Amino acid sequence: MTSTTITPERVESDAPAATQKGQNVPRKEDRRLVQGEGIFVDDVKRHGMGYIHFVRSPYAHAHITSIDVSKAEELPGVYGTLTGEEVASLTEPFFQLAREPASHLQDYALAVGKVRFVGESIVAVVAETRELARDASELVEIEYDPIAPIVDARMAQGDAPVLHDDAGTNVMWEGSFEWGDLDAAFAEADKIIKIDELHFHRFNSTPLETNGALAEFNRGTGQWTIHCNNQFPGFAAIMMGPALRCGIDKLRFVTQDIGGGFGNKITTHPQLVVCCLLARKLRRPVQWTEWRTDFHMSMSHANERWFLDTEVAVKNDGTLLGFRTKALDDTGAWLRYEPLGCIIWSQVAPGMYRWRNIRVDFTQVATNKAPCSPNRGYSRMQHLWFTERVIDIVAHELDLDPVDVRKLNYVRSDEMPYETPNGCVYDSGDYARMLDLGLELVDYANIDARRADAKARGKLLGLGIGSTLDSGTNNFAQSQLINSDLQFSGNNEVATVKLDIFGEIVVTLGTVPQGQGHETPTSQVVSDILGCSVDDVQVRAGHDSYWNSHAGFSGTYASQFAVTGLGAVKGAADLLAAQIKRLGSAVLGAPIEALELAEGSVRIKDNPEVALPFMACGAIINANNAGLPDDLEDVTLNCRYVYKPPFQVPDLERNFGNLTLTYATQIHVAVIEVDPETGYYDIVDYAAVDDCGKRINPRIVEGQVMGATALALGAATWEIYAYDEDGNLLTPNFYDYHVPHALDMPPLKTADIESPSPFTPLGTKGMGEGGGAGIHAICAAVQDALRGNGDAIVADSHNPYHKVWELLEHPAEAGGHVSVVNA
Amino acid sequence: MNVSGERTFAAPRDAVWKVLNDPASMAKTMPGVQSFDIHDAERWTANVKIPLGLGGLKMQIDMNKTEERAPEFAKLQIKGKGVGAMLNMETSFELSDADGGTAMKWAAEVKLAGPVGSMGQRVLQPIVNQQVEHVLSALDREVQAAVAGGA
Amino acid sequence: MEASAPAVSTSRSITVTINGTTYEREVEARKLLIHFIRDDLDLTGSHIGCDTGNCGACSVIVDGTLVKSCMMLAVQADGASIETVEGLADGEELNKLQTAFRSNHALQCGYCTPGMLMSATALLRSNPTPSEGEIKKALQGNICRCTGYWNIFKAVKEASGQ
Amino acid sequence: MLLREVGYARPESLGEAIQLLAADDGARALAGGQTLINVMKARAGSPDALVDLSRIEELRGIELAGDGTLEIGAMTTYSQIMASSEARARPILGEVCAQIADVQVRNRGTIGGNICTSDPTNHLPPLLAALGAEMVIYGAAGERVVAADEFFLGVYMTAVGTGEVLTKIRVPAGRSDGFAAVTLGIEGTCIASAAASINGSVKLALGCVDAVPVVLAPASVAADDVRAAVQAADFFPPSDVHASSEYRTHLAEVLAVRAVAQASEKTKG
Repeated sequence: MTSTTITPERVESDAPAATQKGQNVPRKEDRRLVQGEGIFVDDVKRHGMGYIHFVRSPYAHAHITSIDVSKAEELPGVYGTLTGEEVASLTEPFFQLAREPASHLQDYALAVGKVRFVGESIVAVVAETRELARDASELVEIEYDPIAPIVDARMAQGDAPVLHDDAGTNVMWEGSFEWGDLDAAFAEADKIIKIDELHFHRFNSTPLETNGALAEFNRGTGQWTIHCNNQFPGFAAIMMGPALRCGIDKLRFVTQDIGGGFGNKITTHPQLVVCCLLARKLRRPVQWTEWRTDFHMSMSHANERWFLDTEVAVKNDGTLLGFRTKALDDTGAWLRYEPLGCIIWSQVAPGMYRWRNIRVDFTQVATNKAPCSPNRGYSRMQHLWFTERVIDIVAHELDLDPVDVRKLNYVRSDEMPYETPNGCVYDSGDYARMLDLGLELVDYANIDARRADAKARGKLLGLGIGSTLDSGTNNFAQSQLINSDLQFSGNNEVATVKLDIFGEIVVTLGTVPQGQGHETPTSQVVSDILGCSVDDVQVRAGHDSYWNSHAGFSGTYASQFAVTGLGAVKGAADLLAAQIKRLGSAVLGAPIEALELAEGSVRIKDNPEVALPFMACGAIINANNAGLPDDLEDVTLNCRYVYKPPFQVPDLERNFGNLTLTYATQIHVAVIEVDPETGYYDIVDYAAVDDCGKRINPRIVEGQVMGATALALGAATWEIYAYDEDGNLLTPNFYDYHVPHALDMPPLKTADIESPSPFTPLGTKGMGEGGGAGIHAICAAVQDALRGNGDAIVADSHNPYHKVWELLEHPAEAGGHVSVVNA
Repeated sequence: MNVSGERTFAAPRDAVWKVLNDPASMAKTMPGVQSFDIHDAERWTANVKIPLGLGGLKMQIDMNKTEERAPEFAKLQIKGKGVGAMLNMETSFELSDADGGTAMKWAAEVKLAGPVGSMGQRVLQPIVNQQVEHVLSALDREVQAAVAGGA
Repeated sequence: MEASAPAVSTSRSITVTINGTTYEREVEARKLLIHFIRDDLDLTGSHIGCDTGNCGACSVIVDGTLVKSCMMLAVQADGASIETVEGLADGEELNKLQTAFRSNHALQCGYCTPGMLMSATALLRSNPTPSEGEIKKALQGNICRCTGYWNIFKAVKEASGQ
Repeated sequence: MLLREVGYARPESLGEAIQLLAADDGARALAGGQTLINVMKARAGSPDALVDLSRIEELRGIELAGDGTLEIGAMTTYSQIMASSEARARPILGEVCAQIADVQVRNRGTIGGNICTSDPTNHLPPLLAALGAEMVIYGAAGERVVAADEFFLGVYMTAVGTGEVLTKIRVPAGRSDGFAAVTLGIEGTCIASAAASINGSVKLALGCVDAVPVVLAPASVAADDVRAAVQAADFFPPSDVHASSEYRTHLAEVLAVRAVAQASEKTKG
């Protein structure tokens, strides 16, 4: 193992430490997980529950001419079925975030009258066993009338068949963003680099646990309990309540352990609605397990995006003045979270660079492929890949060193906080220093010698850099930039900290962790504030909306726990600490200033012998409160705090305003060796440098960096949701959708710096989504390796061996088309 | 996926044409036919179990002759429906006299949809080639039989 | 002359011993071992992460051999002795591997962990002091989407006392 | 994941097995199940009955004859081949088995299952074809022996007929062998593969470029002769998401040269 950490090793929690924050406290979650005692959604069982199996479309685009479920329902052991027609009568179509005309989409939990992608759910069958449910699903008779599918976003306009007659067009959203003075920038330029077409491919994070749910309906109260693994119940509730014609509180979401999410477990509201309807219709609990193939065919693909007719204005020394591009986003068949991706990229509009003049004409179209939804790096990854590609193409065309071009154009640490051309504020960071650390880790000083050595072995060595901004804690007001009618803005998260009757400290979070280990940093923050040990703090596992410790935006997504989650935890713990001191002051007869919280008690600083243990505090307030002074009336020792980041609504006219609170940073450097005979390449050296401000648990942060890197390397080389011209998914399982296995994992060196955020309660920044840097780095490394070997321009984010071979064989056809114009 | 080829039969063109347009003898050329119904000269249906070694793939096949120019050209539309698999195939053949026999140019566009389709992509092409080869040699046998019988 | 062959049946009664407890159940021939373990016996520590035998989350040890329990029928396990993740700890006392996974942050969501632990267990039995290369090869059949694997390699190395 | 209903029987002897397989043409032999069970999960294939060969002792074990011929029971797992001291008589066998999938699959997957599946991406069909192995097939009519070249008939199709079972694989003596592949990820599914063996003459078999291994006999071990042989051969590489037909054709040539080079290295010393 070659993991290097530049910052000094930290002591473990059991060793005495000034604060628990900053320590590598072993995770509280792990004890149950390493014993197989975690509770994941598919582990939840109920007496008499039925198993759901979905009948899915074999066609990418077809009218449904008839559906006959009679044979299925006659099969012994079958409890019942649900069809699109029933859904259409029992529910409202899902609320659309889009403005006209896409706002007219009629999106139901099951296909109604038409199917729009292979794998779309048409009928749900419920039976006594999993096997029977699938047997019965084979007896459902459906007749189709196929329509020509659209599988290429570039063919979605003009006279192409329309997916959604209700919208009358395949264009789901379009808008132009212009900041600065493009004409001046291009006038000032020495050269204009023109790039015909860049393509960011379709994949997602394939969490190892697929989606699922167990739904129960309480006929007496009309309330559903949904045991699931949805990572953003706040969003699911907003979608499901109106659809099911019920209040939000009728939908109780319960999760405990979730087997990874990465954004892919946000948009399960259609499946959850089916579960709810069936639990009510069949008068029994129903269980849904999404199988791996189902997930690949239908769940939350990451946005596929084209960048067309890009023009970059540069000076001869590589100074970047501005760019224009036409972004064409392929969102698949439905808008399940989209078109938010049409604006979220602009959190990082200039990437990490100082250019002030930017124009992006953004168009999002529907195609007959799985719907796109959030995925680690959501929408920013695509845009940052674009800016990184541009940097390396500019360097290539001007024959400059990509390192120099980056350093010349990176936003500088002395410019922080830095306002971007569109009003976002980069809070802190030192990109150039991070790049130096990364280069140092891969021994950049000797790169030429290594290039020569590789050449001697018949290999082509390439070095590539990927820079990523991980914008976190987003301002939901950005939704108004795509639809001014939307009434969302700001952000919030909740935590409740209480001191119970026997002195236990219990924390309830609003977040929905999927492996981030929230129980641990939460305990670290609370123990520092309450002066107790990390082990004294109990954090409830998972999420339950009936704990009343959540808000509208509660969930775990978009890199924000360290800010919103821990911000709420700190707020609640501070409130509790103040109440304990007030109680202590009354009982111990000392002024509050004279008190401190230490060793699980409130005590007098100068005379620690005089102390009131937490157990006594809990007992007094909860069970022995007669004769307490009136001014302690509001002391409950049960403190709920809602953290709200300081946000304004952006200027909708200028598309201008701060869209996220923090900007964590990752810079990756990859060194690869290409076998020119086959296009096969090995990553021989790799460094990931991270800066996410103050780190509460550095090892958890490093884990996020390494994990996100692995996902990126898989996406760069193997992972792709590829469709044939008929809209069949060619990679519906882990055979053809190859994710990195143990042997595929290259040596990984990590380093970090800490640039505390001036805007957050703990100086932390949300992080976890910066791994996209790996994709950028591999693309750059491949292009570098081909230098002097055809000099192909890497124009696609997906570079499997055969693609690299084609770049070597036919650099002109397989590579990107770039031209340089002297301005 | 598109496949095409050319084959020469040691038989006069009308004999070949006859076989190609006789559902009964065509049935004998198709892999894994279990039952076969002739609705009229243009439409036949069959239940087949395409032998795939690991357990056959059951399909109901519906064949329609969509174009015919005797004795040289015909086009067929073939739709197959099985659990988890949908087959759509358009095939055509063109006959011409070759020295001492008949040359047949054939072409087919094969589309396999559904979960099995996705699963099978990896091996679809070799399997199709192999089934086509099977059909053509069976066809050859039928033609020879017809010639022998006819003589 | 051969004795007449055993009857073909779509279900049969099987006996398996899991982590020392013996179970006798009637199962359908088509039921996968993983579904028998999770659904019929309610031992939910072993997981399902794919439907093609790639991910290894369902890895268990059958008669001393590491297998993916989704690639085997329950009826094939008749008479077998099976070890699953639930059998690793001694009461609340975590074993060396479990402890090393915890101290090396070798898990995040924890979904692949049971299978990972069983593969590592099988490795250390046959090769108590594996090299880094041997550890990687031994874990090749277990997909993890959270950690990037390196902390898992470290944990196995540490558990092997190296 | 959820299989169709299927019958199951677990014969104790070869005789019982072939009775069961002959009784129903919808019955399939279940060896290691590492492919068949997957196909059944997808319901892409649904045998009426599975005849589980796992308890038939005659199908296991590896014997090394005096003349160096290896006789490998069809139900021998990859792991057993890797661990077998007899199998080291033909080292390439263990070396290639060690590259198949992962520990769990190697612990259950069998040599017989690998070749009876006859999936173009499998490692052993081209290897055994190059090694000039013979397959021993047992049925009601008794035993028959088929050369590897004739054994593979198509994707998922082999010379093993209804009511028959592959019992043994005979691998002749030799050690100058090579195997090269480009795989989907390290030790992943083969995108293209080539196996070579030198025993006086050169025997070459290409995998993943057609339904069955393409067996060739280059004039010599010289790279140019090997390339010429591949270029002269007629095969039809499929195009799929992992490789174009053109790329596979190219790889066939590159890998053939590498496999032969490996093999000829071993003829020295």
